[in-house]
Amino acid sequence: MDIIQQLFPLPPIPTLQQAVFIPLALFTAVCALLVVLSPNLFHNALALVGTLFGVAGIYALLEAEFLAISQILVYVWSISTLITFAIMLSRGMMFGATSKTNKQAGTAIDGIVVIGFIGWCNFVSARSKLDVSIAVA
Amino acid sequence: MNAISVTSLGSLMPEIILLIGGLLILILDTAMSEENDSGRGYMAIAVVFLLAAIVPVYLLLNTKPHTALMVVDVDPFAVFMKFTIYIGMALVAITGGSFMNQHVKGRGEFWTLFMFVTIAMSLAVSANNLILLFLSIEFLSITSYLLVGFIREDQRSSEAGVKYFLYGSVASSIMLYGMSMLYGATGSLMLVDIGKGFAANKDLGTLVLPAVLLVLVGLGFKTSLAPFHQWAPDTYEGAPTPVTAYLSTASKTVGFAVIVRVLLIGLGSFSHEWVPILAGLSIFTMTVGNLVALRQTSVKRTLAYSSVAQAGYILMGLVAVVSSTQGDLKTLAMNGLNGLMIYLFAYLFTNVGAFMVVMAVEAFTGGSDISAFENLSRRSPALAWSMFIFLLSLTGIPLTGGFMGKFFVFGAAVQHQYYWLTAIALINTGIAGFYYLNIIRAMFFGTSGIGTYAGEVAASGEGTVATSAMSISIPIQIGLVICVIATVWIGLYPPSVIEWANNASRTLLGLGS
Amino acid sequence: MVPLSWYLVLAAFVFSCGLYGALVRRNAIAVLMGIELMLNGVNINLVAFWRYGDIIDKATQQVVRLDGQIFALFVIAVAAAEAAVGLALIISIYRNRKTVSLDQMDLLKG
Amino acid sequence: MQGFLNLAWLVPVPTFLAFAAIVLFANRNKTVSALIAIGGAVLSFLLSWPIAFSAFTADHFGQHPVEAQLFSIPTGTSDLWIGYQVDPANALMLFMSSFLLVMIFIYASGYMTFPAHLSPATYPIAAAQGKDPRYSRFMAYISLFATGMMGLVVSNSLLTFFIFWEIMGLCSYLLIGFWYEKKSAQAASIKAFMTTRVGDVFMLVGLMFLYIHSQSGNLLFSDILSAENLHHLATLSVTVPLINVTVPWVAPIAILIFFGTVGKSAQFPLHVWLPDAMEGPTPVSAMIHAATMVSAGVFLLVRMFPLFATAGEVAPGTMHFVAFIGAFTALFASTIAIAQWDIKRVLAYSTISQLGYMVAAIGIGAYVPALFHLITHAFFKALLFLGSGSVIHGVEHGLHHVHEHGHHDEPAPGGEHGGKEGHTPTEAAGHGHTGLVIHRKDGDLNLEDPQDMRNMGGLLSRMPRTGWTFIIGGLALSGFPLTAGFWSKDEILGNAWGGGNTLVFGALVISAFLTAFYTARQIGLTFLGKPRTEMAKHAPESVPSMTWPLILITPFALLLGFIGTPWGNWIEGFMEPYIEHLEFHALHVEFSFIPMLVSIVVAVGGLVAGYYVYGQGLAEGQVDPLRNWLGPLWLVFHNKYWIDEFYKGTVVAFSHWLSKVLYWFDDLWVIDPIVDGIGQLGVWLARLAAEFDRLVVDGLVNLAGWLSNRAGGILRNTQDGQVQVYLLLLVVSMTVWLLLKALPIFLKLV
Repeated sequence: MDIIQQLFPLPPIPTLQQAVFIPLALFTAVCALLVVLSPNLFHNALALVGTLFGVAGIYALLEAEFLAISQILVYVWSISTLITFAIMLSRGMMFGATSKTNKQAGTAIDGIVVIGFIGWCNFVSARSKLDVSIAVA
Repeated sequence: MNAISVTSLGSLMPEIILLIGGLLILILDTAMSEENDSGRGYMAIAVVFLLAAIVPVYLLLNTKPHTALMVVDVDPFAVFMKFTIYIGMALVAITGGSFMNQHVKGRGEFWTLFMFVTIAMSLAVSANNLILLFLSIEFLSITSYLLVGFIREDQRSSEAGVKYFLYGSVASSIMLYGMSMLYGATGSLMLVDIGKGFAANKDLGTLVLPAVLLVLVGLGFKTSLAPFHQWAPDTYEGAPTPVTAYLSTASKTVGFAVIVRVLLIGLGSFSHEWVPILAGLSIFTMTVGNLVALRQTSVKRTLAYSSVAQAGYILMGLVAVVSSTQGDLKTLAMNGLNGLMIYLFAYLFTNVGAFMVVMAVEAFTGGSDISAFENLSRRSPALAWSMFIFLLSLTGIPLTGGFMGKFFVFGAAVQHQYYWLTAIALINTGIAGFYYLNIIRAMFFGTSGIGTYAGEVAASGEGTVATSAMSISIPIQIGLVICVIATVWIGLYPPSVIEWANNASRTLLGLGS
Repeated sequence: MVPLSWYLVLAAFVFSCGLYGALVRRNAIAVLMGIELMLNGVNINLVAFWRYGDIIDKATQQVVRLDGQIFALFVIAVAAAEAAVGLALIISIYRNRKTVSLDQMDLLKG
Repeated sequence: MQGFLNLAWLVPVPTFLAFAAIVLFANRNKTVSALIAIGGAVLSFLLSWPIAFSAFTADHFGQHPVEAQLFSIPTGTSDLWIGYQVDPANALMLFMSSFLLVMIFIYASGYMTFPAHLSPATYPIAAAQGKDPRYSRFMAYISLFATGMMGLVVSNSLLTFFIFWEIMGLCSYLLIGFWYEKKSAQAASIKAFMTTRVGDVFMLVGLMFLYIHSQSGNLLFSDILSAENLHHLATLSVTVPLINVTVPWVAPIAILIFFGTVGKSAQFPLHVWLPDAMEGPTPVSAMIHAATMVSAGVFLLVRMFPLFATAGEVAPGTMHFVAFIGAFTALFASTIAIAQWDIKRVLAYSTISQLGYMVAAIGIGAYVPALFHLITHAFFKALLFLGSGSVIHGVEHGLHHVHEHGHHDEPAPGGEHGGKEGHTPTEAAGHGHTGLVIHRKDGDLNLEDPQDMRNMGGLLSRMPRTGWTFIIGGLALSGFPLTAGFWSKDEILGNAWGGGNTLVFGALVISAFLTAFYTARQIGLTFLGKPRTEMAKHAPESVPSMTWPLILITPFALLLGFIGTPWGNWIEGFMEPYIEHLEFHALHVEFSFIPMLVSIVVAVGGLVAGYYVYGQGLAEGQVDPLRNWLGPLWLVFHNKYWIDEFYKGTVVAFSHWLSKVLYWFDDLWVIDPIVDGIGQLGVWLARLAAEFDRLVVDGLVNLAGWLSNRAGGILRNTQDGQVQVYLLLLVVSMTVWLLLKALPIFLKLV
């Protein structure tokens, strides 16, 4: 239990930034899940636009305003349009009879859990080093 | 901080020349109507500018290491790699140009992209920070995706393009993730600073290992190291053969140059982490490449797998650079890195030549299956003998460039006491002999007893029946002659190339010249 | 202040989602979307590391280094180019074969 | 005369030019190709002999051998020199090789007639000319082969030596598979290439070690074999991985280089390629077996002898190993040879056995005798091979004659058959003749096989020149007193005796006896008695371009030994200064009559025993007496084929045969138990060895091939064209890797 508390110390009251971050992150994450899980290609594209907006919000939260604007301009306006355009162009493929995913979902999840694990390692070490230095500053 | 100075312009002269060439083609292309154009003019411009770019590169070969425009490292290692790449691209342009002009529609676009992809490679080998590195590699990749899928009417070409694209994008995203970790750990994007940061703070090891792994995925994809090689055979087979030729040589050279730079400069202090990984990759790559090549019936595909296997041998050079357990690197003639460079240089001519032969045969018979090579020695002795020399070089027979490369790489591995690695590599060269010999057998001996009457008579050298003699165009002849001469010349131990490689490797390793 | 680790977890999550999409979706365009997700994940990582890194000059209290942001900006640009090229390739194969299902693209194998 | 010595680097040039000229210009004209090839060889000969004789005649030549560098190659910190050298050892090689190559070239120009396994309808023009369709190509290949050999002889560094060595390997592959229409030839060529390559890889590793650990920084013989460098290597120690034994570096280097010889000179266990190499045209066999390739292996040992001598001083096991391999091979191969039917195959095993002699001689330190035997053996073995080629040619002609005149019954279909009774499968298979196959108790017999000695007999009267020269060569091989082989073999035996190597001496003596025995058997079966087949009856003498080389080689086979008699040992006198010059220690023994007497007794004894058994040839259909003595009789009675014979009305012949069997049965037990005791042992050993080859060696080769093929297949299955499967494999391999590497870190963190 010590370890867990040490790694995930829950701050008693969220600060204002945290209060903004949590819903924003949840929104981004849910949209990201929808991008890959929803069987409807059109919904995928909408969810992608949602994710991109969410990420732009994260940038803003990180005080990278210029980047947030670029994200909206480049991604949301150009890439999403491009993708939607492509979907329209090949409309027929949206309504195929077969499954939307191939058979390797299970193995893929196993692998990705490990990749997530890398992210976690990343987080642990970064935490031990960077959080401390920020706290000092 | 006067970034743009005369010296930096001089150091960047090769890229500038290429850029001018590319833009010239682009302008001409927009100005001229496409229908009437044979594309020969573009090809000529491309070749002239590529050759023109070789001149400043040649002059820079023994340059002192310096930085141009803050982000471009110009040192002998980068220049040697550029030299290799330009020669390869020029050879591809000369020999493959007319093939591409025949088969593609947007000829101006093709040649523009061809010039730009060369610039991308050129920048990638001398990038000294992660941004330029990522940008130039992505530029190279994206342009290559287009070139692979350039023959849109051909299903195989487009399929190869899509596969290459998807695999490449995922691989480079993973690599980018790794780069972001490197950035997070050291707070810098400059390779030198990353190296210093890691050297100063050994505790960062937990971040480094996944980062190295993720970065190696992207670079391993570029160099087709197993298990990141699987795109290669499909792409090489489906792509237009000239594109295959540069993907398997110049593009691979870039991959190795970047691996060397990132690992030695950025992660040099963690060599104990990545040397075992590289050694394992090397063994796995050569074994997988050779074993699967044994089962192929298409010569183009066999060469694709052989190119995978060769990447494994080349990687040995990098493994042997570091953790020298015996003696001082300064006194060793083979420091591994120079072997890697000589190998890449020799391999360039050999492989471009081999793919050119495949292209010529394809153009004549419409396929690259081994049966298309049956009795090639009778239909076109010149092609057959050139292929013979290329295959000998790939096998590593003395007096060919391939032997020199193997000699230096294996020698370095032995010097550094990687006996197991060397032993496995030697076993692998034995296995490889089988399928190379198989092509030679098909070309010279045909299948036993199945040869056609006409072919047999022509074979016995007495025939008046010359039904199936093949003619090859002059550009291909020129290209093949250059490749054969270069392959044999490197096999004869050319002092200049070896000195360049020595100088470059010693400079990069900081050994003093 | 939000801890750095929160951003990193979010980044890893978005990246993993994208990778999952790239691995399992049959539709090439859906795979392309997965790749975009991966790149966005990386970008969150980069910007977060930038923000929490050593970017403030102690004397002037000004932001002096922008490299993480610049990298992220370039990644966005590259992603745009990649999407354009990818769509071009996918549409070209769609014209040839009337499908964008990846498991039907197996002319080249073995 | 001394001026010639500086021309040594020119020696390989003419043949190479001939190769280039034939490939580039003359490949359409067979006669011109042959003239160019012979011209190249003659030029090379005209350069070599003056060089050799100016070396022979110079005073104390060994003290100041000629060595010079032509050009250098930088390797970063040091230079690699390429040049040439002439010293007593390679002067002798020049003398031998250049002459034999000319003879073989001339012989080949006559030998390469239209081969029987091809259909004349396919090659109408070549058939009309009566020459092989790829005659010019053959000439080009053998020219390149000669270049390899001559270059190897004059090279002054181990690196160039190795390059020429590999060129020869490549040519042997091309030449053994020359008649690639025959499956067996294809298989044999690949087998030869791959087997020798195994040895070469070891050698290359040894070479690298030598380069790395030498002080000189180059591979010049004069530097790496200098006393200081050898001393350096002898003091520098290494721990061999796996077995954890610390030895001086010189020992593993010597062993690794020795493996090059094992491959090239067909020593046990890499001897398997050489008998199969018989699939090539006979001139190729003569080149491989006498003048060039296998000699190169022994020559390597001679060249590197100072290294081996040093290794023997500091790690005696090295030399014992060499001696053991040599002596074992000598004995082992000679036992196989006594139970073979193919005329060339007997010679092939005989070559392996004689090479074993030389290797054993090196192993016991007998440097000069090894070189001496190398030279004499080259001459008489070339003679024997060319003779056997002439015999085969004649018998083939006889076969054509028979076919044209319809003396023979309809040939039965199915020429390929696997031997069952102690023959390796490849032996009988695929000579391309579709003759009637008889399953005999002593091995299947193809009645139209021109290489099977059972189809010969009495050829001496039909082919007198071939016959007499062959008999002289055979006497030299068996060490009949006063012939060349006698003196050189006696030197080796004398050294083994004098050096106290009793085991080696014993093995070599037994092998000498067997050698004499199978030589007598071969001569008896081939030339003596009466012709056993129609084709033997109609075999004509070969053309002059084939018989003259035989006649010209004969004097050497007879008389060359007199350069090394124990009483006036010119060759030792010639080599002595060189040994002093290089400061190494070769075995030097006092002359003793005992080994010489033993040598005479076994040689004459073997010949007499062989003559006693086979002197009258065999009767038609008669089984090898040795085999009979062993064969369980009931097999004969219950064997379907023998009943067939019976039905065909050969009751009389059968009874005759039976009575002979019984007669021999008595005789063997009562009169000559020794001969046949050894015979029995030999046959069993031969069968054992053949089974070993078939089951273990071939089995391992096949297993390795099968495994790599399977593994390739499995790996290939993952390459199913689905890009997402590729990506998944990428992710999975990353995962595995992380689990292996990152887990410990994670646990440490927690």
